[in-house]
Amino acid sequence: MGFNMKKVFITLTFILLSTLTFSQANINQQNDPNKFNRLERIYRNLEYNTIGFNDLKTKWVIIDPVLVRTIFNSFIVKNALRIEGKKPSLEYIKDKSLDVHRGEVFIDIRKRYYDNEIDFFRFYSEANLERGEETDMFFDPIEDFVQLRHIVGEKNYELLKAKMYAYNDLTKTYYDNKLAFKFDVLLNMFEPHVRFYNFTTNDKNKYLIGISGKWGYDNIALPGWYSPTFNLGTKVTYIDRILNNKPADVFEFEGGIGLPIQQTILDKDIYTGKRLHYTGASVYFNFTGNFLRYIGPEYGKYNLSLEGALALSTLGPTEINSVHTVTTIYSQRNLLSLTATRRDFLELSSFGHLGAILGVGIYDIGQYLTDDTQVTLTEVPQADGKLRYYVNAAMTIGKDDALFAYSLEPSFMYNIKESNAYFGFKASLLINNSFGFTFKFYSGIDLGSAGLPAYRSDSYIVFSPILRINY
Amino acid sequence: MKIKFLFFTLVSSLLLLNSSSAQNEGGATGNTELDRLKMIYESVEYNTIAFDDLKKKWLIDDPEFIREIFNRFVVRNSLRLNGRVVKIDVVKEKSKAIQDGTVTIEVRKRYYDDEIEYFAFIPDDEVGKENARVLFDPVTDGFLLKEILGEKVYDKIRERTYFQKDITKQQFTTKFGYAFDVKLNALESEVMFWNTTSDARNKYLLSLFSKWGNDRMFFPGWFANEMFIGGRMTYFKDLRNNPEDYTYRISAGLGVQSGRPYKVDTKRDQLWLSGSSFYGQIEAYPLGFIGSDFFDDIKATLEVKVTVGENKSADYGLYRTNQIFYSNRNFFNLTWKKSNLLQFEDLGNLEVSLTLSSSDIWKYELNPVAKTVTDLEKNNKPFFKKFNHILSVDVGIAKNSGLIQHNVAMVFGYGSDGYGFFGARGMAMLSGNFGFDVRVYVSAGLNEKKFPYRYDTYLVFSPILRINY
Amino acid sequence: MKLLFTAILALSYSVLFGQTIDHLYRQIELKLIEDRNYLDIYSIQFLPSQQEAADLGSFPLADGKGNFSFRSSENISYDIVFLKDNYEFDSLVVLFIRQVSQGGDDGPVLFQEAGASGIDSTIAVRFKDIQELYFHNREAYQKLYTIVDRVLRDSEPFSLVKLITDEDVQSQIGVSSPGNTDFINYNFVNNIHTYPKYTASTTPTTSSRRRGGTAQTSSMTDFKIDFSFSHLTFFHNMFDYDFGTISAEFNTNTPMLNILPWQASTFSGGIRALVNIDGLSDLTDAFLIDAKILGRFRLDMTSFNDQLPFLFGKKSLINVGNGFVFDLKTTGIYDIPFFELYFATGSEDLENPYYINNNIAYFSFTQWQALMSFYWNSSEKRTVRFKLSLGIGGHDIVEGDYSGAVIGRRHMKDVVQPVLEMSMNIVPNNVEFLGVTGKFFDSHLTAFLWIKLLEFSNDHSFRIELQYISSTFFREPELWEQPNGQSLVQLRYRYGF
Amino acid sequence: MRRMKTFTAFFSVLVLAILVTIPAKAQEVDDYLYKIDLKLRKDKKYLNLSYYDFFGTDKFLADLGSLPRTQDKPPLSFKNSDAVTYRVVFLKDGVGMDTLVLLYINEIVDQSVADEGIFGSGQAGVAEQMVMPFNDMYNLMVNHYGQYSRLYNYLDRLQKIDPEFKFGSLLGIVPDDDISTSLGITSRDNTDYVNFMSANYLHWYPKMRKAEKGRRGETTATTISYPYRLDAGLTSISFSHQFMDFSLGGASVELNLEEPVLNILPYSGGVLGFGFRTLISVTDDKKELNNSLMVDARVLGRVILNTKSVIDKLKFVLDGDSKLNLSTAVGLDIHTTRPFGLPFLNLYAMVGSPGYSDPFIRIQDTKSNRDYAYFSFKQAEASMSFYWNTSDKLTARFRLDVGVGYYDIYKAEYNRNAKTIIRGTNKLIVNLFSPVVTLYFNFAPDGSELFGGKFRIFDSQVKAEGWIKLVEFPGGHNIRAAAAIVSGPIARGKQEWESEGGAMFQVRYRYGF
Repeated sequence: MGFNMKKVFITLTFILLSTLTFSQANINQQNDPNKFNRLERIYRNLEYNTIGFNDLKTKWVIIDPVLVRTIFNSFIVKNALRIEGKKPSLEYIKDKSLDVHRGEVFIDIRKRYYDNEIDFFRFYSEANLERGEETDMFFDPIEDFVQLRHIVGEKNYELLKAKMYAYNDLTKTYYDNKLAFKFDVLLNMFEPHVRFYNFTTNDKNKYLIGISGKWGYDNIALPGWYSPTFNLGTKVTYIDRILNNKPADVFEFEGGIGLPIQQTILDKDIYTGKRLHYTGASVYFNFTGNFLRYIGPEYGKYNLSLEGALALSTLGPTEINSVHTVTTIYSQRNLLSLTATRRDFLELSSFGHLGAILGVGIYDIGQYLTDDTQVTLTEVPQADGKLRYYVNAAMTIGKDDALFAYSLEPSFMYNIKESNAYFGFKASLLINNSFGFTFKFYSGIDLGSAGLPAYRSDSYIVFSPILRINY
Repeated sequence: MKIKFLFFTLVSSLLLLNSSSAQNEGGATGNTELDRLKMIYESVEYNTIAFDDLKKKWLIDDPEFIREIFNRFVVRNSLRLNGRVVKIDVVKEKSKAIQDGTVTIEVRKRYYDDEIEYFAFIPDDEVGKENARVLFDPVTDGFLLKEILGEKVYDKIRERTYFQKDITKQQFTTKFGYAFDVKLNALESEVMFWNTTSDARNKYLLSLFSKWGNDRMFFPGWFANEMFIGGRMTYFKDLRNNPEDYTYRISAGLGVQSGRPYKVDTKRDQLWLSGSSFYGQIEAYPLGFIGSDFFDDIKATLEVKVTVGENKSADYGLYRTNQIFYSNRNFFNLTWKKSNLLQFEDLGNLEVSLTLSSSDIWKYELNPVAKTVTDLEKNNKPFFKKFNHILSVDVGIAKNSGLIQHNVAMVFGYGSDGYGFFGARGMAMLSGNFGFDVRVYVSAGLNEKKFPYRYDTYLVFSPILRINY
Repeated sequence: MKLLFTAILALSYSVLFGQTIDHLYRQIELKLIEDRNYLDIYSIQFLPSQQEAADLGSFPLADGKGNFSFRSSENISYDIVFLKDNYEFDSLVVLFIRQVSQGGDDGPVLFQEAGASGIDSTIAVRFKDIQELYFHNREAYQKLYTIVDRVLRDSEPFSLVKLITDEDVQSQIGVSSPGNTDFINYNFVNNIHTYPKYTASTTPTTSSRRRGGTAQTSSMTDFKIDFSFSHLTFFHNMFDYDFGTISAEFNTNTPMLNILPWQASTFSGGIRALVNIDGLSDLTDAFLIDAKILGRFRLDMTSFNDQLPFLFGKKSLINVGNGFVFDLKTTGIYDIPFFELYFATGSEDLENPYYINNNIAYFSFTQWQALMSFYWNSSEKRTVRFKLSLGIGGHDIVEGDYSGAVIGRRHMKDVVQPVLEMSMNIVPNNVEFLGVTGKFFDSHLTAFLWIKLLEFSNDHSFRIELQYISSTFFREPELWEQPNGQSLVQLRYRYGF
Repeated sequence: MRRMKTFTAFFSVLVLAILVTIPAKAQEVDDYLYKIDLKLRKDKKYLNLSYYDFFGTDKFLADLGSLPRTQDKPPLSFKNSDAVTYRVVFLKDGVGMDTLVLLYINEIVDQSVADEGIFGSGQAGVAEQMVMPFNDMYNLMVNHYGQYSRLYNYLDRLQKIDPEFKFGSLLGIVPDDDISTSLGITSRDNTDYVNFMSANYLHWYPKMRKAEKGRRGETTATTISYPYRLDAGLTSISFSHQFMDFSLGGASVELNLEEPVLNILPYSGGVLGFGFRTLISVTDDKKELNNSLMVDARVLGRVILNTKSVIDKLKFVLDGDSKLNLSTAVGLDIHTTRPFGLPFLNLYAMVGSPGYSDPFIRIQDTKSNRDYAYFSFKQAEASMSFYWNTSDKLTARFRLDVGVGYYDIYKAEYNRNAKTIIRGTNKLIVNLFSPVVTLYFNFAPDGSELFGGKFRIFDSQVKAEGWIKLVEFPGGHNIRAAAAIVSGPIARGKQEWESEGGAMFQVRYRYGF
């Protein structure tokens, strides 16, 4: 309190002093704060208001130290520096100009939205910004180009506008990642989709229909490239509500058929060993959604996913194109997996959200003899049966930003039956909702004594570019 | 209570008033007439306060010339102290200092023309201080000085034909530009070509980079046979003066075969590339959330190379005989670096970093007849045994701004394979454009038989060209 | 005591504001004069009658400039400039009065410009004058206020904002037009047959349902020709029926085989029809069918087709059979994507191959593809236009073995592969300039590029076209495929488009 | 209320304190009066003072009457004459000053008018004399405030009644002309690109000149146009006519003997190139050419032509014996300006059909009885360009290209004297991707280009080019001397087809650029 009073006293003292000093200049004028107020309000309201565009206006920072001095000096010469509307003392200016000499002062400039004039100008010192004091002004900003032009002079003003000096552009570019529903083409090797049709049955929902594909099963650490089956089918997405143009409560139903695909990464002349073969068509389905929402709204953030592939047919030995000799091969034919996902357990400031995935599942590995003389494929019985059980878990760190969306997913899968485990790492990024890259890596360790199973590689690496076009 | 308060405010305000007037001697003394005149005197000239530090400034060091000048001041009775004429005994006393030669004259020229705008007698030990104590009141007007000294001496001062020291500021801090940034260095290049701001003062930068070798596992440039090239993204939460202050930086790329710029030493083995490798690096300041200044500038760097696929025999080129060779397939480097630990004035800031580097070495045999190469250590060295873990410490001094920028560090490391390294990295740049980068590492306790791919000494260097706008 | 304090306060304020208010006046007046486009202020014209002028009387001007009074004259009118009521003002604020006098009249003008017959416009009453009235002579101010208020009741004021705020609305994001606009645009620029030109009409008429309907701009010419070294199409106005158009086509192309025109030694000819099923005049919403039926004939071109100066490639290794070509494009209904179908087939005939090597010849008799297409633009100005087609395509390959007495037939391969095609057209200011297309099918990449060269009198235009077919990616070339890439450079001439 | 007491008490103390601290410091005051007077008389350039000229006949001066002066000087009375002007000099915007401060009055006598002296009107000129120095003015303010304030108010009002009124200024320096920006700059629009291209490129670029500034400082881009443009040298010719300028840009044609990717000199390639070039701006707004996305595309073709045989007779080409054959080829050269905020992009690709028959340059293999020859069929280069200038005057302009270059080398064998290749002997021996860095420099004092240089490192070889302006005739004629140097391989061995380096010199004529 005492300190504040002091401030008031000092101010008043100065006022009094100035009164005494320059009383002769006080030409008998009837001034009052109201008058000042009204004039100021008029001044404020003259310009066509474009506050709504403030963030999109061209904005930049002059970093040329000599130019900053030139402009600062013209403010001094024109006696145009103000602090909270008042003229600062020479001592104060001298003090502040030391900051200029130290190179800590830059100029912030913003242009008007519809023409080329400058609508915001201020000196600022980086030190204040680093302390987080966004509003702390070095001196009062100038928000009128006419005034600015009178202070710095026509020539300097043109220079300021022409940007013929070193500066850093800080204009915000608008990046949008809102979902549009006309069509959505997402191309990557593992989970492409082409969504081309949509309709709405009430005023807030949306059905999206398209074609989708799926190559590889990440849950069992068998990513794209290494899988002989490509599931091609239809995907129906049901969006219950669209909030802020972002879908909430999304349900996806995907159904398709497993088709053979070439495993480009593997040597096509080596049939046996660490690879799987396509031995018949299968149906594929995947249901995803926050079904738990119906139990209670607090579970609405958990997404459940039930994914399955069930074998339909078995090819004859002659129909298996990938093998041309008599040998035993492995094939993965059935799969059922259930996972629960929540991606926003914790917020990590500029890094996005932290989430987790948990799942259980079952799949089978069949062993077959490819003897072209036989009509049907002979299954080789396995001592411990065909079925494998596993649990998997993953941590997700991801951000759904318009310009740069990414996700990192370290994962772990434990195969109960085989007592081995695979550590995985998935990373994907998408720039401006259009270009991206995805990468998956899995590396296995044997926890028992049997070693990794014969159909498995020690490690898997797959990657693919992403192209997305959404309108 | 009230009275106490009243008293307190009164006393403190009076004290404040006095102290302020004491500070600016001859300033706001309350003498309105004097005050006004002083103000007029200071205002008639075109003000160039903002350029004070860029004006030509020098010290007159010539003892005889100083006496000559001083004498003219005495003769013209132009010495003033706090605005008042100085008494003769004071002059006598102060002139002793001049006779002792412990007084210099600081002179400053005006910015837009050649006249002198500041002239003061300063004791030697006050030179360079921000509020230097002067012997007498400085003369802040060249024309007054001309009147006092006479035209001839005045011109002589301006011509600077005497013993003097130039103390004009040459280099001023400049800000990093974000339009483009081309850093060409054979060992690690970066071309920043795109930037955008998506919110407030943040910044995304995209660049292409190349990195030759891996210093952390002590296979610098030249010796590595592998260069990583790829793309890099740097994100700034809000723009800072220091371009190293990014929030995070992600690099991803591929390894490509590179040549060696010198004659190959046939006695030592080289590392071969045995597959396609992927390279990734993440750099960030993860401890920033603690909120202490100390943890703010601790940078963590995670650098990974993973090789996938195995080259076929034919991919190694044409060989007629069996070749036994070594190959590095994967590495993993984790570095924690603390910068700005100490400040050494103009020399820069001390920084220390600690690195754990794990890298594997595979021994292969290439048989031109066979389709694939064979892993010679398949049975006696499982995957994890192929790794060598090196723990290293860097102690260095870095300076990122000014006319000469540099980054020099001593490196010490010891590996689980039973040998150590010491060495130095040095990088210096002139005006942020041209520079040179040298790295020297020397092995200690190396069993050359056991590790035939290791060298006694590694020396790599490269010129640097950097254009930043 | 309180009095003393207020006195001190008032004294200090007067000093503080005395200067600042003058400063502020100056600032505002300069702003009013210099900022010409951006001020959100309005003006009304005031022509005082004798009576009104007399009623209004005279006002004192600030700083002792004397008095001002309205004059009633035929040559003099007054613009009263004011600020409309807004968030901070409940009522309008009169700012200044400009006196506009026709030449010859010399009024009480401060700075008379030497314009003998021109219109002189001077600020008769300044901002400060009026505000001083407001503060000290409210009655006079009220009179001015009333004038403005009265005029506003009958008419709209003239806005002094000179910004084109609406036209400049830019959506940063690209757009995909509803309806057929993008489809028609794309085909107008690229198709070898005539398409109606889409023209965005800037002034919406009451009759058209949406802004920018299409109009079938009838070209000046009676007929249209599109010619290049690999194709020719012809259209005459005679064949322009209400519901569509019919035109003729000849070409040497064999798409889907990843070989260049001419290389297949076939020649196709037939007709093409563009039909508007709905019969709507507004093509953007209509269901359009663009169908072609061509016959494909084998013709022995082996003697010259590797010598053609515009074709850079080896002799083909594939023989293509006689047959027909059916090519269909439809626009989407119910917002389903645009659909394209190509089907060419013929009877299998292994006799008489043109390309035969070591007694082995390869044939392809059937080629087909089915595509879905998506169109979008980089901005609503449609300068950069994109098209993405996704689908599936294929062809067959049959080997004929002529070493024996009987032709040995072996079915080598049935190619069924996804087709991915992406095009970009650059059409600044609705003038097409450049097009790039990349197509990936059966491990071959086909790049196609054209650039506009010249245009004469709007009817004749020339383009240079470049086509490149790469060798195979990710797999070894088959026996019937070229191990190297091949290219074609040619001119294309369009008349009447 | 209690607070009020505090204030009152404080102020009374304060006033006392002020009164106490006013000692009459006469000496100091005199010092200042002297200093100010000296400064006002002597310093001619640096004083930031304003003035207003009264004519001697001005009514106001008559009203003001005579002004008293100090030191027994007679009062200043204004002469009522047309020839006399009174210049009142005052301080307007002093830091810490709230009001105008009148400083002195000069009397300016125009002797050509007022001379009625005995010596006739021999000396026509202006005589200026300080009639009311600062001392007197100060005295006027202190002791005759009435007159001072009349003068003061008159001046003050001038600006009040007309906000656009400007006083004269005595400032002799022109700080605005000397605006120096210390750092080099890079333009974020196409200025640097257009400047560079119009100075160095073979084809014509519309030149944007800033027209004189309007009142609001708007600049308009005007293009100076000639009916046709021609750039002719011994290695390349380009031509364009006005009728080839269409609405979006322009077109031109060229002939050349160069291969830009390979490190060979013109004439050494054995090909004649021809090309068609279009320049368009892909923007909705045609006016802002400087911000538009410009695409400069060249469609190139070349045919083999035995220039190699000519080269020995050409005195201006010192070929270092390059042994490479090029082929008939087609290609594309595209330059774009900053698409999506990326740097300027350049793409060059030339694809030739493999043709081994009858090479111009054959090498005899001494061991076998065969000849062999080297061919390059494909060349390509993709790069990003960065432009910058050392100052805002754009005198020294730089450009740096960073990218990747590509070429292939085939080797083919022939029987001695046979024209056709021995079947199966053609093999690919080099398929090289290598980084390429090119630094360009232009020197353009006062905006007119004088010198240009280029320094390119690719595949361990250096290629340097330069030109200097020799003569410029009015009407758009321009003659330059140009030279090119290619080095042999540095830091690696020379391959057989490579030259040891060479140089060439030529003169270029440019019209209409």
